[in-house]
Amino acid sequence: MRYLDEYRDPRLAAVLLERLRGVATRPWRLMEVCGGQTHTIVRQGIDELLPAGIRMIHGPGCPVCVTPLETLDRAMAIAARPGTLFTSFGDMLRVPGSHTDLLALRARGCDVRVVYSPMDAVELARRHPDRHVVFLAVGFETTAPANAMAVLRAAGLGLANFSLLVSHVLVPPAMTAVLDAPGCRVQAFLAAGHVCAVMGWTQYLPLVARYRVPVVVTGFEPLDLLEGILMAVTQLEQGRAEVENQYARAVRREGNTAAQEAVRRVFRVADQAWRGVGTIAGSGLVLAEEYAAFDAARRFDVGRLVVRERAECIAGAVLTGTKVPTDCGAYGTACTPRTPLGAPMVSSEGTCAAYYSAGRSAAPEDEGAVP
Amino acid sequence: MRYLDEYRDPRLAAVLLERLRGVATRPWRLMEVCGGQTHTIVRQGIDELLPAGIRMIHGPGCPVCVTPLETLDRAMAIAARPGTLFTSFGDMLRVPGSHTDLLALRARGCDVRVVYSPMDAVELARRHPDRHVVFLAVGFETTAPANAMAVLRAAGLGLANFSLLVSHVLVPPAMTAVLDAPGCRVQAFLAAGHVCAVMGWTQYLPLVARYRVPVVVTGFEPLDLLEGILMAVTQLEQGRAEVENQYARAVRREGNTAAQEAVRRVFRVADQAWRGVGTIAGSGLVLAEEYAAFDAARRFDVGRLVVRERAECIAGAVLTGTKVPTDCGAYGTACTPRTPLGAPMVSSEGTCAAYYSAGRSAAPEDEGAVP
Amino acid sequence: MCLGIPGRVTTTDRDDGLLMGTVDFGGVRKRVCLEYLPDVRPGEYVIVHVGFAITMVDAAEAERTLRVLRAMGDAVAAELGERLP
Amino acid sequence: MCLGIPGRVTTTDRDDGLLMGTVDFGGVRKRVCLEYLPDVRPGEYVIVHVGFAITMVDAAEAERTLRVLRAMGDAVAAELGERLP
Amino acid sequence: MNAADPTDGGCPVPGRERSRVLLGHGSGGRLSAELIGEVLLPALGAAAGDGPLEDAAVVTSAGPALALSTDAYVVSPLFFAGGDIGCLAVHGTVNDLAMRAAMPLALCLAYVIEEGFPIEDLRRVAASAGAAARAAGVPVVTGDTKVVGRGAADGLFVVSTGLGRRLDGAAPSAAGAAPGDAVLLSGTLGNHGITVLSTREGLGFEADLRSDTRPLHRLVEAMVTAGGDALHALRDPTRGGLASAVNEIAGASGVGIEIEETALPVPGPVRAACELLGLDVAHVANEGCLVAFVAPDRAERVLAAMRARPEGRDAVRIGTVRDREPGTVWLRTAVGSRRVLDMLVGEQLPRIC
Amino acid sequence: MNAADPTDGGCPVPGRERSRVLLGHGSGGRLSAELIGEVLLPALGAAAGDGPLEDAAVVTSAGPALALSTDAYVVSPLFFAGGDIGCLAVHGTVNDLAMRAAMPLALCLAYVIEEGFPIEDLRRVAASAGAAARAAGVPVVTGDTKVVGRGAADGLFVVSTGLGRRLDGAAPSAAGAAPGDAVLLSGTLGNHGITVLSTREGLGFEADLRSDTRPLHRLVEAMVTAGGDALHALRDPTRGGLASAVNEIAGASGVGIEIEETALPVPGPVRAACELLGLDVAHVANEGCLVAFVAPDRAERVLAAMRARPEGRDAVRIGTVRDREPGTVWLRTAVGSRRVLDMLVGEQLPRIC
Ligand code: SF4
Ligand code: SF4
Ligand SMILES: [Mg+2]
Ligand SMILES: [Mg+2]
Ligand SMILES: [Mg+2]
Ligand SMILES: [Mg+2]
Ligand SMILES: [Mg+2]
Ligand SMILES: [Mg+2]
Ligand SMILES: [Mg+2]
Ligand SMILES: [Mg+2]
Ligand SMILES: [Mg+2]
Ligand SMILES: [Mg+2]
Repeated sequence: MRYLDEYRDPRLAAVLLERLRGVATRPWRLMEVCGGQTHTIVRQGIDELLPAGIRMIHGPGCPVCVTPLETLDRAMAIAARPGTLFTSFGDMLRVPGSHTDLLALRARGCDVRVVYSPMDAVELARRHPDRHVVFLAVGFETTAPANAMAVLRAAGLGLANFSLLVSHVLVPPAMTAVLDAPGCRVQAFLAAGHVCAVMGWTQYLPLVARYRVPVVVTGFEPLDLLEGILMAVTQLEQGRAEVENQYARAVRREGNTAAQEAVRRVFRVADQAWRGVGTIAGSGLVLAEEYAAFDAARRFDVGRLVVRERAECIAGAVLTGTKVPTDCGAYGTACTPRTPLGAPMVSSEGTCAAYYSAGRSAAPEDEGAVP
Repeated sequence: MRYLDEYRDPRLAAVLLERLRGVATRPWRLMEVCGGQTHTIVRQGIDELLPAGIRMIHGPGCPVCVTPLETLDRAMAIAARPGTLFTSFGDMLRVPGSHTDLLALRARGCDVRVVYSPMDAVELARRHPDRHVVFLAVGFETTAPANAMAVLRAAGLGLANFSLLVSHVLVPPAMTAVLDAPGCRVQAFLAAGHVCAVMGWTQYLPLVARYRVPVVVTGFEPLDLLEGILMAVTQLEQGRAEVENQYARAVRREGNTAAQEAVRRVFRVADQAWRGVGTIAGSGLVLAEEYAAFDAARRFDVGRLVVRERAECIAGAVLTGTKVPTDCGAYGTACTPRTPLGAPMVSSEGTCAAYYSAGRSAAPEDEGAVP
Repeated sequence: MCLGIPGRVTTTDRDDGLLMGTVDFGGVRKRVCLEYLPDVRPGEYVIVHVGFAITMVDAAEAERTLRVLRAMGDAVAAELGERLP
Repeated sequence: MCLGIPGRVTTTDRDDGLLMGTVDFGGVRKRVCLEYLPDVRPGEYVIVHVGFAITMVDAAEAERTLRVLRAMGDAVAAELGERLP
Repeated sequence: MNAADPTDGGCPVPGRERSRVLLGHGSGGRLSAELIGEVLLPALGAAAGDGPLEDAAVVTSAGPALALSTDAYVVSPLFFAGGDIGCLAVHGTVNDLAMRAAMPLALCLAYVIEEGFPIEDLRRVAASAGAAARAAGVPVVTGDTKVVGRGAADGLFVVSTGLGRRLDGAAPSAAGAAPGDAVLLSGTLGNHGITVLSTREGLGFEADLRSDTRPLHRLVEAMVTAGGDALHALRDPTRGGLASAVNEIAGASGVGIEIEETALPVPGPVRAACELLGLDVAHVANEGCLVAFVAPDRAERVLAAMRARPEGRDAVRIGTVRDREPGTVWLRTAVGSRRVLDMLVGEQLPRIC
Repeated sequence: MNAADPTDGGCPVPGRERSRVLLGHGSGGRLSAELIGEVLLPALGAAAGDGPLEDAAVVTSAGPALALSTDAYVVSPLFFAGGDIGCLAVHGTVNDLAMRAAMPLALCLAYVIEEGFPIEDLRRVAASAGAAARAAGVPVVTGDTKVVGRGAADGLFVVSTGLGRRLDGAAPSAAGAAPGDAVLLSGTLGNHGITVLSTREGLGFEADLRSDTRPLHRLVEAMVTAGGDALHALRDPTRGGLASAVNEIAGASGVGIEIEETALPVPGPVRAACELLGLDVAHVANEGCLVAFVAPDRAERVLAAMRARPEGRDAVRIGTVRDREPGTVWLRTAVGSRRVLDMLVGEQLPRIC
């Protein structure tokens, strides 16, 4: 596939690694923000190829991981209502709520369906006027335009039987939270390439200025990540802290203004709870008052939710990079992808699941060599 | 089973046959009115045991056979409406309408269910408040009290989602029509025992007086039928024409007055079309005005029905006893129980099906001996 | 039409106001509406059609019919001078 | 998050007012909403996320990155005095 | 399939439904035969053999003659008095093998499970199948498990397939019945079918009955020992009941068969339920009896051997094979007349009115 | 089952769903293994053997060694590019037999049909099964046909069972892989799974792909001729894909397996669809290829024999069996690192977000 295969070339990867070995003189800790980047790193074993001192810390950029338990419990309560046709992206179906998950609800007779796009959910609402279609709208700035368009489309079609259960998160405030976390070990960021494709990269300028932390907008293929790492390490080694754009083939300074405009119309910025992390001011999106009719949380009174997080789970520390999954007592024993206790064990982008499926049994820092 | 087995005793059957042979000096043609009686006669091969001249003509007493095609087409149109839960006695499901039948509609996704009692249909309406339950209320005087009680019950429970599609027929007017038919060959009747259990037997007195035709109220077991035949033949031989009651263990002079009263409350007598026969004045029941809300035909406008009877079918003549199934060109070739062209080929009480499943290939009168 | 089967009433009750009962048909039991035979008592036989008891079986009449038939049998036997099958 | 895949726009159309198009991903074709890239033309590459084209692929930039990497490779090779694997 | 527009675009089908499968196509009667004979076998073409439809196929290979049989179990409810779908699947296939005088060597079990099905029920079914297999002395050597989405199956279907090894000395076949043969029935009729029917919505009744599901291979072994090659044909009258079993043999063997109605052993509650619902007991399914066609000179010996086993305790002679009217089954009625005993046409519907 | 109250009376299940069957229990991955290992096999008790789970069971009887295999086919849609449920059912069972080096002797086909299913579609499926059986040179010796009510099945399920006779000279088993063995793959990956997925509601895409469904017994015959007892293990990577096949063999044989990611032959459109949906091609189902574990000294000969047949044209070596970390499969990634290649956990869900 064009624009993918080229960026997986093992010879050029070797070049970048060689270069990195030449540049890195000291240990550095970098955070890749986006779960998609975590996925590539772990699936390709990129972190195991890095020079000994260069460590990747997996960031909070997995919407499956950070969607608040209360939202999940609400989703399940709504999905269990007769007449609901509940739709979601695939991986959300596995995330454990306080009591059950969406796949188990489907097995018990609820109509829960996977869609590829929020527009597919709108189409379902159109085709099933007798049902109420709810879409679990999670995601970062990349997904927000799609969800915004779904609302605009449903409004345009006059669909009264469509709504979103929104749990939208914003990346820059989360990066700030990571840096503010006690015990923060992150020295540079690989910023999420597709978030920047939508939002542009100027929004990281204040962060860079305030924390003096290098930010490299990075793509998702092995070469992108290696180059992003190289650029970040180079900044660190040179004592620079700038916003650089590794992913220039997809990311422009100003981002996608049409998409930003749609998001601004449909949503407004609000404080947002991050699962395991807590509430971060101004880090989320909620439906604007004008589109309140499409807010599933307002439409459906599900009574009082008894939210119950698993005590063993240290997902918050894992998400902010202060701990690794192998620090968790439940990791690999009580908590496995088959029986996840926390969200990071669910999505293959989740840090705990990524560790588990790569067969990691101890924290890499404890190991001398690649297994 | 008590009150059944005793009346199947082959030795006593032989006694009755012997007696009959002693009494009968001439050929006689008797009609058993009720399809249940036809069933016993054919399943047990009773007519083949009778003295050569004594012939049984099968009567119109099969509600499956006489329900007008227009009612069936209406039933199917209603069953095909979204939200309908259509209920019926079992055999009605096979009866061919102009275009299809209820079993085929069920195969195409309509919710068509067999119930044992109309009360089961009421129960379904109670359990499925979101559906409209329609019961195809066919039958003679025996069934009318049950259907009346279903309406009274639904009214009592305040069920707005229950209705009957009514095609109720009355026996005495049908017997009159048989006697009035050109070419009538019937010389005596075995009256339908269970109809009389409900209605009593005095309603046959005018008929007997007017047509001078013996009427013997008869049960359904082999001994009942043989005794009824013996009593009728005895009357014929003796030149009498009276109402006699062979089935005294179940039939009282006045019938079941509580049942009659319920029928009078819920229904009123009206002209009624009989499939293959035509309209017979005062031969049916329709819902009384007070219960019009329970009339499915009034509730559901199904547009204009294009009713199409099969030209080959001589069911009318068969039902009135002027012809036998083997007189029909389609019998056993185009028309079989698998591919019925007319209703009498459907129910095992139907004359054509009864002939077919007994393996009759020519009219019995053409045959010298039992096959 | 009018398939009616004799069975013995074993219990009666009111279900939501409706007079119902259980009727035993020699090892098969079914709930039946007894509204049309309000005076029926457990132990008595009724004829059941589409879930309704429509008439009681008159034990004496039932016996009488059979007695007559058996008597006929004897008469026929006497006439023919041999036992019937 | 944010799984985004590059593909080539083959056709564009309006579906009930919505700007849509077909995007080919090397033998797989999918309908995609193009509302956020209203100026996209058939033949151009876009990155698709949850059914939306969110950005165009800048062919020159893509080439430039690879050229730099290849140049690096040559530089490394020159440094090491041998061809890289 | 999507929810249908029953009128398929407003154009009603003239005449009888011939374009869609009806429930009656699975009833084991005429419609079933029509579907197999007119659709499934012709479609297989040369891949299908051309013999009669047997309970089990005999496979000739190097070594002993083998028999293969497969059956899908879709019974509802899954648990019923006297058994469940698990033991039924084992017994049914053991019995089909036995109808070719084959003793079971190995069984396969395939499950199709609806999403949401209770694991505990699955465990019960599997345990019942296991217990039945052990009791029959046959290992379950392989299996398969598929799960389909909610609403795509009715809880659980089980498909069992058996491999058997034929006993020496007998080669019963549906085509083997000969004029003069005695028709023997190994047990009472209707227990299984009526037990299952008693749970049906809208027909519900209580009956002092249990399914007769049980393995018959040891009975057949005893019959082979007693009768040898006098055992011309064996059939277990499952779906479609006795009527289908004897009609199929009448057809495949090209003989007429006469059955004595009064000889048919019918338990009281089965009789009662048939009266109540207007069913013919000869159309009701059985899962623990067989009909045997035995040369007249060995019929008594075979009958005695049957009666000596618990599952053949109620064995009786119910009829005789005739050389007239090939393909036809006649019933001699209780009052001494005769009528055709035909196969069920379509679905077994209660004749209530 | 009745429509469920999803909360079963308001009492939500704490923790993970363990009381009901999930769709993922049928995915061919970890959950499937759990259901079989923890529920189905223990319930069978002594009726089940105690060896590894094989594609087909070997039945020892007098005469030649026989193999039996059964599989239920519940694919939706029933017709897809490159095949349909009918030929799939034939190929699948022929292939499972072939994985034990058995050539098919006889097939059984059982159909579970939903009321209302178009007869014409049934005819097409049956004809396709017949054509596939003829092409594979195996007779369909028996079958069964059941019809369930509307809504009680999803159109049509087909269960095929095969009896095979083992070739002399090879006895491949899931437990037979040995350190040093070459891991060979006979064809390209993902064609079947992605073809079927492309039709799924909500995911729909168009792909220049067709299912690879085809019989592999002749390929295996050629491999046995070339490799003999060097053929240690064979597996067709169907449900659960390559990852399940090699993990099962790693577990049953007690060996470690290393797979080269760059050696995996993946057609472009399969790659593209996996990228689009975030799927791992190693989890995607195949219906026309096999993985073989062959002693190193014969690996080249076997590979050459595979490539000489059309269905093995794309055969390649994809890995090596190691004597470390038994039960584990490692993937050497494109950039030269290593990671565990694990089985699919539950249902295959697109990772879109
Ligand atoms: S391993 Fe499981 S319990 Fe531990 S932090 Fe990760 S998700 Fe939470
Ligand atoms: S045989 Fe068929 S066509 Fe002829 S009268 Fe009877 S029902 Fe009508
Ligand atoms: Mg059988
Ligand atoms: Mg079978
Ligand atoms: Mg069978
Ligand atoms: Mg399998
Ligand atoms: Mg269901
Ligand atoms: Mg296999
Ligand atoms: Mg198999
Ligand atoms: Mg298989
Ligand atoms: Mg069968
Ligand atoms: Mg369906």
